[in-house]
Amino acid sequence: MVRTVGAPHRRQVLWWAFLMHRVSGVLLALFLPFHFLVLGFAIKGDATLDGFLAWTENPLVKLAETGLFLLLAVHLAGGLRLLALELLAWRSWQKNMAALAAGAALAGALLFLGVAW
Amino acid sequence: MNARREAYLYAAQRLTALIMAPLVIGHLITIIIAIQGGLSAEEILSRTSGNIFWAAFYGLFVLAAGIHAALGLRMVAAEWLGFRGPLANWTVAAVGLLLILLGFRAVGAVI
Amino acid sequence: MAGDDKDATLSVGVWRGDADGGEYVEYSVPHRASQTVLDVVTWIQRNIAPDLAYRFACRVGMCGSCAMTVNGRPRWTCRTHVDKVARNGRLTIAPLDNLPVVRDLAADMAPFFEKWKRANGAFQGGETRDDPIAEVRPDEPERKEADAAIECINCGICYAACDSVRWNPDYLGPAALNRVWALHNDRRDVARDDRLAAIGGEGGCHLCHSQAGCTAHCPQGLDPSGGIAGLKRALFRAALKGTV
Amino acid sequence: MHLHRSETDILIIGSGGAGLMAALHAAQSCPTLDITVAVKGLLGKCGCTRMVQGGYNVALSPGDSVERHFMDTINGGKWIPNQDLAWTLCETAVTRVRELENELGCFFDRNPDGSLHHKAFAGQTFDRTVHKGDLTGIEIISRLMEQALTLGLKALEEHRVLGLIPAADGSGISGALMVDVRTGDFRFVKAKAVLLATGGGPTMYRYHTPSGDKTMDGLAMALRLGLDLRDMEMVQFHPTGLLAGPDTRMTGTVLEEGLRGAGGHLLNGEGERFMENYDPKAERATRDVVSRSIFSEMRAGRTTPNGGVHVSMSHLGPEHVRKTFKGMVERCRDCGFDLAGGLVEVVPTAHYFMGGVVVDTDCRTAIPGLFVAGEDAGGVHGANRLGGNGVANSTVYGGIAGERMAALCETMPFAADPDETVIEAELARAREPFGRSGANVGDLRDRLMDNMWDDVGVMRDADRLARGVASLDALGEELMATGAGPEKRAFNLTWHDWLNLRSLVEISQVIARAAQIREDSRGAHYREDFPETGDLETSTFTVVREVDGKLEARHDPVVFSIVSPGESLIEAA
Ligand SMILES: Cc1cc2nc3c(=O)[nH]c(=O)nc-3n(C[C@H](O)[C@H](O)[C@H](O)COP(=O)(O)OP(=O)(O)OC[C@H]3O[C@@H](n4cnc5c(N)ncnc54)[C@H](O)[C@@H]3O)c2cc1C
Ligand code: HEM
Ligand code: SF4
Ligand code: F3S
Ligand code: FES
Repeated sequence: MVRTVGAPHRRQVLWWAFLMHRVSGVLLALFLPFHFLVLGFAIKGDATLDGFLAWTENPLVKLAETGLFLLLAVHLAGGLRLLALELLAWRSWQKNMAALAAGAALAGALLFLGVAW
Repeated sequence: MNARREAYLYAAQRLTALIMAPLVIGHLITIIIAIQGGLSAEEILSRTSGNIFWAAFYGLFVLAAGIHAALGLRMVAAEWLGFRGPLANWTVAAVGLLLILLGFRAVGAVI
Repeated sequence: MAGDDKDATLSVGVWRGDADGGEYVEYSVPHRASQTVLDVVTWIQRNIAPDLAYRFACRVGMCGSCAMTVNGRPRWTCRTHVDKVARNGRLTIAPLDNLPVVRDLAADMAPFFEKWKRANGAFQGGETRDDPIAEVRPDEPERKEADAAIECINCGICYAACDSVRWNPDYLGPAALNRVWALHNDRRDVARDDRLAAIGGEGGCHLCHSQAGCTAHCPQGLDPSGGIAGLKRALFRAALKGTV
Repeated sequence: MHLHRSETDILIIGSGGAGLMAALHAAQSCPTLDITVAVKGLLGKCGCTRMVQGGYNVALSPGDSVERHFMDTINGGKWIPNQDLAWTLCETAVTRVRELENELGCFFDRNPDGSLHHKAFAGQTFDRTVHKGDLTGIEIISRLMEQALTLGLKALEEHRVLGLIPAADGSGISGALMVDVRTGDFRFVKAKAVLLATGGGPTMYRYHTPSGDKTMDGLAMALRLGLDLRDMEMVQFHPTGLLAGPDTRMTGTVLEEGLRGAGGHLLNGEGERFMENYDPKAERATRDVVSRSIFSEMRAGRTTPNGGVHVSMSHLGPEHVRKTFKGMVERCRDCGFDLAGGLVEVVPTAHYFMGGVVVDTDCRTAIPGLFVAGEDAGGVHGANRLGGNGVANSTVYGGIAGERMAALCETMPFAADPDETVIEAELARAREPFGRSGANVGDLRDRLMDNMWDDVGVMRDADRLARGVASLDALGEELMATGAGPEKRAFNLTWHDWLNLRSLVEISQVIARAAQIREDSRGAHYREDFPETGDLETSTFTVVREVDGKLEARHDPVVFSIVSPGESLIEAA
């Protein structure tokens, strides 16, 4: 049914806000089990966890952790935006809020980067 | 009835989001603080072990995240994979349950 | 202004085909100062392709018959000036998305209206023609909400712009839900609870993810997105009260 | 030639205010009836009811009365209306508006205290026009359409009716022949009762306002059946249609009456205000006066680049104009004009058709079982239609027709069998252009529109009319020599353009004939060679019909069944 190449109708702020929210949500849902698994290692004694945490000093892992942080920040900010417009009936604010959400997420991530590296 | 079910599921997803929002903010702040001091197992455990507050904090988060993610994935599966109906519902429910179990195991480990 | 140049031409890709598929066919059309996309389509049918199928009626943005996909976006073609949309003298015109095609530029609106009906988009009053007309002050908040949603021309543009419809063909879509929102705020209506039940279930308003393509493209400047958010709140309240 | 055949109780042709209201009332009167609506476009999405801007006249306001509405209608119609029709219109409009609000869900604008708002509309002695902003028609037709959707009637969308088919035994109507626009399949629908509600529409003029699907098909079909058509010379011109050149369909569409009311100026090509030369009320004069004044300027050659005059609003303050006339400003902007700050070219434009089939107050015609309502029916408005009486007419009489048809169906065991020779003839007629290639149908249409505009338009005289008739005859012949290419019937708009043009040419001939025999000037009909209104007491109306392929025109005396010239139903205050 779709006859539109590239679907330019999507190129509007709120659609991208939606996509970012969805992708971050799905990635979070994929990552969270692993995160939990890692923490679960603690059962087997401090050594394992420490060993694992040492491994997270690895830049690659650090990058992944940063990514996770960003995801959480993005999803959180976007989610709050959605909750505001659905529950509080905010309307013309939507675009500003989308921008705000992305901005907040980015700021959070930068903060993390600054701290972590 | 269908409408009521969907309304409840919707409400559950938004409610869990509302619950998680402050928890995540709290968690993120803790991480930043923790990282500044360098992360170690000892530190994490000394902070959390036997602390009912943190147990409730993470317990609630795990529960909410499980429900929230399952409901979210249900929507994504329906729209992007065309995976709908009872089987889809059971599958995402299982995913949610798995998440909660893993989460509780993790919480149990660090408390 | 390019339109003043008598020799200027537009290169126009028009989707030709039917339910079984189709392709873009190229036409070259003289560019005029006062020229809408509908005028371009008409010119092609009158001068080059007598068998080109398309639809229009009012030609002034009131009937919602002429909506097509123009350079990728759903628009009312009778009120879209060529200069506003053409890129380097180039236009592509296709039928509306998210609907089956009848032929060429004419989409089949049947699913759109089927959903209007399924959403219970018709008023149900408690009074009759023998009763006086209800007094409703224009400054009542509900009346204002209803008013803001009322001037829909059922053009299907929002429906074509919504990816939730695209991904879930069962979804009622923004126009039908916008109508329900207007009715939900119409206190003369006696079926508001039933209507919430009709739009709360499968294919209902919870499939909206606030992409807001509907609001961004509605030629009448309506805000289905905001209305749908209102319906979600109303349903939640109704579920708590046990009225759905 | 394969012909699908089906049967229904009530067949309604057209889904404007008249058609849809008829369907709703028929279903209410008798819910078990099988009702079919055949319409050229999509249900409720074509026709002019949708395009109503101003509103709906109804005597509902305290202090107003049906008598007053009636007197305004008769005066506006220059004493030519059928008074019983006009009375039923005014009287029933009251219940109809309450029905629209209370039962169908129209949500008209209110006063601050919550009561229904009535606005002023030209030519009326009371503020009685109910409206929803300036998009009243969208509200009315959308609500009707929704109700019709839930009714479960059979909608034959994009089915163009080609001809009305009488019963083989001469007992009345049998049904209608149509073509499915999408597939090109022919279909005969047999019915106990048929409503013709195709909404007239004077789209044979260079500049016109109505919806593109309206091409006088209904009146052409009625003419072929030998029915009397009355007041056919009465074409209402709106003074300010948008003029954006010949290359756009936007040309001809209405720019609101309110622009002049609010103090807008009309300037000729030399930049002068000219209305004061014609009427002391200047721009605020009535529609017909302003239309003729503009037309005179155009004839004198004092025109703007596209051949019209300018409307200028900027002296009222562009910001103010933008706010007060938001819709109009946006519409102009969409075709590249700045109404608020600049000049916009305008021209008189054919707006409404007062003429139509002779009917009684039950919408019955001379053919049993065939009903006519809405703009297709003649006699309600006489020489001029009041703004706001058009949609009242279609919804009031559509409803009445629905009820009467339902009642008729209950007394009829079967629909009558069709006259097969007429079906054959209509099929042949529809397929006539196939196999002939020829000139561009669009060029012929342009010529028709020029002819009508120049010779049978805003201002008429015997010479012009004679010339008009001659060129129409020539055009008719040329059309018959022009084709639509090989026989491909599915969604073939070029074929439909041809069929449209044929209906337009035939009815244009009727308009010209009626205009020739009316040797006075009344309302919309202006004869330069007979500028006087004539004696009201001996008023007549014109009737044209087709006998053996020839048009016959005559005058019938107006019956003053309720009030005579010089009298009034309202006591002088
Ligand atoms: C721009 C504009 C503004 C107006 N403003 C006002 C106003 O403010 N107030 C007022 O009272 N009146 C107004 N009018 C007049 C009013 O719109 C009409 O008088 C009235 O709506 C006619 O209703 P109807 O049902 O008779 O016809 P329509 O609503 O025109 O419907 C005719 C129907 O017949 C169908 N049809 C035509 N031919 C065929 C065929 N061959 N086969 C099948 N179907 C066919 C059409 O597609 C359409 O569905 C306005 C008109 C215009 C054009
Ligand atoms: C931090 C607090 C969170 C908030 C405020 C939040 C908010 C939301 C909201 C409002 C939605 C609904 C989107 C829609 O239906 O259009 C949503 C969807 C979703 N969330 Fe969250 N969420 C949070 C945390 C999480 C977490 C931790 C996960 C992962 C486990 C997650 C996974 C998802 C998924 C998969 C979706 C579905 C995406 C979609 O339908 O587009 N969320 N979230
Ligand atoms: S809401 Fe807007 S875009 Fe959607 S159908 Fe109505 S008018 Fe068209
Ligand atoms: S575009 Fe679709 S997702 Fe919702 S906000 Fe509009 S209906
Ligand atoms: S033709 Fe009616 S909206 Fe464009």
